[in-house]
Amino acid sequence: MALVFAGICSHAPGIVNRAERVEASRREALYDAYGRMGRAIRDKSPDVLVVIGAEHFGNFFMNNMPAFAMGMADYYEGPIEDEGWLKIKRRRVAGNRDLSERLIARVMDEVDVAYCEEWKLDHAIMVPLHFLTPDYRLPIVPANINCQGPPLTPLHRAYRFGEALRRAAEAVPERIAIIGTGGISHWPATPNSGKINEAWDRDFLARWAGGDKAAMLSYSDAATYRDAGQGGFEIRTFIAIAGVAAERKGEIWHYDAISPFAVGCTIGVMNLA
Amino acid sequence: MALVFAGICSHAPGIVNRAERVEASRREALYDAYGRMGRAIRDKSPDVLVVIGAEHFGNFFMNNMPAFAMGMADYYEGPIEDEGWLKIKRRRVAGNRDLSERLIARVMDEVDVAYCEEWKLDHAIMVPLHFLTPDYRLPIVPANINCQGPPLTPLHRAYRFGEALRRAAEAVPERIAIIGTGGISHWPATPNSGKINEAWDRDFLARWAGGDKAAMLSYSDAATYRDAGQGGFEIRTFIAIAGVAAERKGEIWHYDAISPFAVGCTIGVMNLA
Amino acid sequence: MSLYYVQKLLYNLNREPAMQRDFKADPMRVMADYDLTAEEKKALTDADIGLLYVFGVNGQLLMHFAALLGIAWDDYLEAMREGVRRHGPVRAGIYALVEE
Amino acid sequence: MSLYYVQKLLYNLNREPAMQRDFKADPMRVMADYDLTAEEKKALTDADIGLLYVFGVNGQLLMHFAALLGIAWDDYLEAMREGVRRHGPVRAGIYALVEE
Ligand SMILES: [Fe+3]
Ligand SMILES: [Fe+3]
Repeated sequence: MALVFAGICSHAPGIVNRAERVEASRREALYDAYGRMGRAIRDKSPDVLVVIGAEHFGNFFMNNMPAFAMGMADYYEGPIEDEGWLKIKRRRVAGNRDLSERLIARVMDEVDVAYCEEWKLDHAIMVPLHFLTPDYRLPIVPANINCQGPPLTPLHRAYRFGEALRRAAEAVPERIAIIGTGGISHWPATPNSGKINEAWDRDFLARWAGGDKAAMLSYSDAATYRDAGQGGFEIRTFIAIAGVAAERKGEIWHYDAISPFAVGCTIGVMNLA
Repeated sequence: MALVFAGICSHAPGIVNRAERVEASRREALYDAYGRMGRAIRDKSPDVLVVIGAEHFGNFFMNNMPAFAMGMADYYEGPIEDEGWLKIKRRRVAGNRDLSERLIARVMDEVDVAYCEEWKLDHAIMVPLHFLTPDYRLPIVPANINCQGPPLTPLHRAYRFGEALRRAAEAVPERIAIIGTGGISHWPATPNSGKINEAWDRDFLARWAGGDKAAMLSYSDAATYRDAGQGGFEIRTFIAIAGVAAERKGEIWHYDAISPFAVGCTIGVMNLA
Repeated sequence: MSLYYVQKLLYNLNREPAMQRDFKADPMRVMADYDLTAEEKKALTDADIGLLYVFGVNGQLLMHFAALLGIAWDDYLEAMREGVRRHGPVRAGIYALVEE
Repeated sequence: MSLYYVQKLLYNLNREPAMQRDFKADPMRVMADYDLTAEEKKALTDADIGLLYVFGVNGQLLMHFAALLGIAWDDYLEAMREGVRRHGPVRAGIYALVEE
């Protein structure tokens, strides 16, 4: 079995570029949790990190909006945003075209991904990498689920994407770590920016940590929008990780509803053992 | 049941732009077969024609290559090629955004399509329309299967796409006609351009007309390439129509291996009754 | 209503400095390449953030357009609220997924 | 080998008249925006259709590039054959799907 790690974390740009708006102790507790997750990944000696993001019109627009996409290149570039705004320096991030292609071919047996031989990473991938692999030495496979332009990817297909990724990871000789990045409830770039529904978040995370597939797939988009804002649509990336973990249980290492970061900041890890 | 028609036809540009290279009787027999198919479609009074093509880098490139795509716009434009080269005048072709969106949302329950709110039709769609709906009065939903950039869409997923389209067609009140366009064996734009493997074509079409799913899905890409050229990869669009027809049988109304048109020119219709 | 083309214009504008210069100099010429209604063209030239929000423009596109225009963050948020007060609820797009 | 960038250049070139003019005037400057090897740059500037085919460039891109260069259809077909004779079988892409 070549799947060695599965976890989730937040990707909101404010976590990096509005760092000073939060008291040091809360901020450092979050950063420490990212650090702990980064060490947990490295401890498993993965050959590649698959990062399932939910990007914000970096590469994908409604002229050709894939439900799922995966990168298939030897390198990527990011952030696509202004470096000064995101406060993360632009760089190349190593990929592995050959390994990507083998994973994609296997995933395509059951889930229809768009493959991408070029990819500009936005904060959905760059913020997690900034904390988890600050030396950027671990090659990545970027992946994406459409959480932005309706019709959105159905939740049960996001779960199935995770299942397909697990089977693909188990079919290759390399050691594969997979993370999903997203918000839970949040209302980015809208009149309710900064709002967080902590109760909803904790309920969702309990379903996630419990590996409770039916409960995770029971949300309607209308209910999610009402309770968790359009940022809540990004639960798709966390649900994909639940699919990766195949109903095993996980643990929430960190949750803190930090309004200036505009999201309930989350670190969670699936127990694959 | 709102699925009213399912059929297949060729889309090679030579059928239009190299018309004079073939003796009039053979050419007219083919054109008559297109005409018969067009009348058969109109006789069913469809509200929309779904056209599953296999385009040639009109809209989709390897920076974001979807396994499946569907159009979701009120109009499209084509041909994207030079009008003088294709000998089809550029025009707007009516779509139906609302109906597209309902079909796409339903298809997405089981097949992960990229949706496209803009689409430049290439000859894979324009050549069939030129013959089947010469007045361009029937609104279309363009669709695409990746037959060009490897990794190609798996054959069994192409079949599943057809099944999903059938269920989507049956779920809407409108009357839906669906066609798949492609070559069978051919070697376009390569050293073997003009070559046709008629025996292979007839064998494939027998499997198709027999509704023989297992036989249609048994080709490996390597065997198809060896026997039918890279143009043979376009069997995916015909296989999707077999999925639409749900193992019902069809009839080949026309087959003629016309070398100057670079393809075995085919008209086939599924018997949905 | 052609939300797609409003968003396409903003998507391109946000990433192309040359187009930003052209849009400042002659917005009508730039908009001619997009299939927009008169109301949409007016909202874009007036930089009417509130109405663009009501059209359904995704905030991930709209906030960058506001920044380009030099609109401060708090004014951007308030403009969207004012848009809803004046023009009613969002008409299409991701903020209109309210059927249950 | 970066087949992707060779094909991307041809894909863009085939559809952008301004880029076609630039490429004729100064191919090295245009190619600087693409991640190409020295061998790939040489094949593109030499209009070496045969070698481009051996790299794995899809005929649906290559035939338009040949037309752009004024190469007649039969010469285009012969150039691909000559490429295989000189450089061996196609190395990547859709014409290299030969594993069974
Ligand atoms: Fe996000
Ligand atoms: Fe074709």
